[in-house]
Amino acid sequence: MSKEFTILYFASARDAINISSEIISIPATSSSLSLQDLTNLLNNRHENLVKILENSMFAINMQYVDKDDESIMVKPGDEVAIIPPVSGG
Amino acid sequence: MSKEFTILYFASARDAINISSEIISIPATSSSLSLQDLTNLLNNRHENLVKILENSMFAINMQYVDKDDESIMVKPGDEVAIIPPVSGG
Amino acid sequence: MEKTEKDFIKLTSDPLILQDIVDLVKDDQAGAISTFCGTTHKTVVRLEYESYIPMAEKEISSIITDVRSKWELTKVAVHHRLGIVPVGETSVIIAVSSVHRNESLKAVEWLINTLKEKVPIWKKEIYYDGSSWKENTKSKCC
Amino acid sequence: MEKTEKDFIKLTSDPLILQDIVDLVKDDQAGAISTFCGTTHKTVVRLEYESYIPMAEKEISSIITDVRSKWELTKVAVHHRLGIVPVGETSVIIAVSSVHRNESLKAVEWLINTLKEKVPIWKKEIYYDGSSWKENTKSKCC
Repeated sequence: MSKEFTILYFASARDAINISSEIISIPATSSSLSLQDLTNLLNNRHENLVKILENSMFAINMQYVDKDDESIMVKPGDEVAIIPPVSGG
Repeated sequence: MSKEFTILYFASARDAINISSEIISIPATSSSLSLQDLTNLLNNRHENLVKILENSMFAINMQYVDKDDESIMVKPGDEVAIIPPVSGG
Repeated sequence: MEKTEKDFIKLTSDPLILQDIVDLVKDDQAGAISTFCGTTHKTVVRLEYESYIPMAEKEISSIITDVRSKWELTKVAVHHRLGIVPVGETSVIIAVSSVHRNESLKAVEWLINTLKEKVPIWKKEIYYDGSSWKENTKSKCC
Repeated sequence: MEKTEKDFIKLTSDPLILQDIVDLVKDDQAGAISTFCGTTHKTVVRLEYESYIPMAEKEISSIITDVRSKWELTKVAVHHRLGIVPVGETSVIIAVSSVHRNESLKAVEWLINTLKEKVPIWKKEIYYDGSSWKENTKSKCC
């Protein structure tokens, strides 16, 4: 129960799967998820998301993270956001 | 009578001599004035203008002129303006 | 609003009024105010903006901190409209005051460029025959 | 005012109203409007501006021609107040619209810098204990 994190989908990501947020459990075997684990998990859950994820940023607790940084982990209680290319202004 | 030109004084130039415009005759011996002739003429007329003229531009018929261009002549009917350093904005 | 407030950030579904935003950055010490307004083109039926609001506010606050480290500024306002923005109406207004003109001019340019790269706001263009999510050219992503 | 008018130049002793000047440059084709406002500092009692008006209008018109040769602009407005300008009131407003943001941002910056160098307008600063004619730093002269 306490090993859950929230994931938020915006713009094209939300439109692709018709979900704006989910609460996801971290697999019982680990205490946190790498960003690669997260990508695999989301791609498995949502086929339509694969291409969009490739072009999106992640933010954890409202902070952009470097997708290639293997030291970054999603931990229980985190708020993860899928940020497709922004287009404000 | 027809050999006159108008001269306009603005800002610090006008304040120095308390004149905003004059009509001046081109000397009988010539049909036009070089810019150096003009400077000499004005310096003779208005002692207070000497220093200000050094730092001012001339405009003839609302066009800036290069004070060092010896080919530029003030002709009868011209409107000459003394343009101290501008400070618009 | 405190008397000492110098930064003004707003994400709102209300129309943006330039004069109101300029009034926020007006200051007796500031001789210059520069602004930028982004407006819906005629080529679309309308725009719809959405945002990850708390993160967008945090990012705008962070780019204001950055812009203040680059130039000496008096007051800074960044207002962005969300939801439906009809043709001809304004989606974003940035206003900056400074003692001298150069600082506010440079700051406005930098702020709008950086906002478009970094702030989690998305624009959907609605055409007569469909819609699409836009991507800013230098959007930070990927 | 003709429907096709794209440049707006005004030297006036009336107060300058930003929204009115922005409305002049608004255009369905233009997604961006940038502005600059210069305002009287608190350090003076008031400013007094004078101008060689017909030449100033001609010079402003000429720098608008130049700025249009540098960037693709939709509409351009340059309004300058003359006579007494009380503290906190605006002496100059420049507003430019363009299809994309970069053009109007660059154009406003170039216009205010060039106006301050070339246009025959003079500012007298009135202090409690006297007055002096200002000179812009890069004033074209000498």
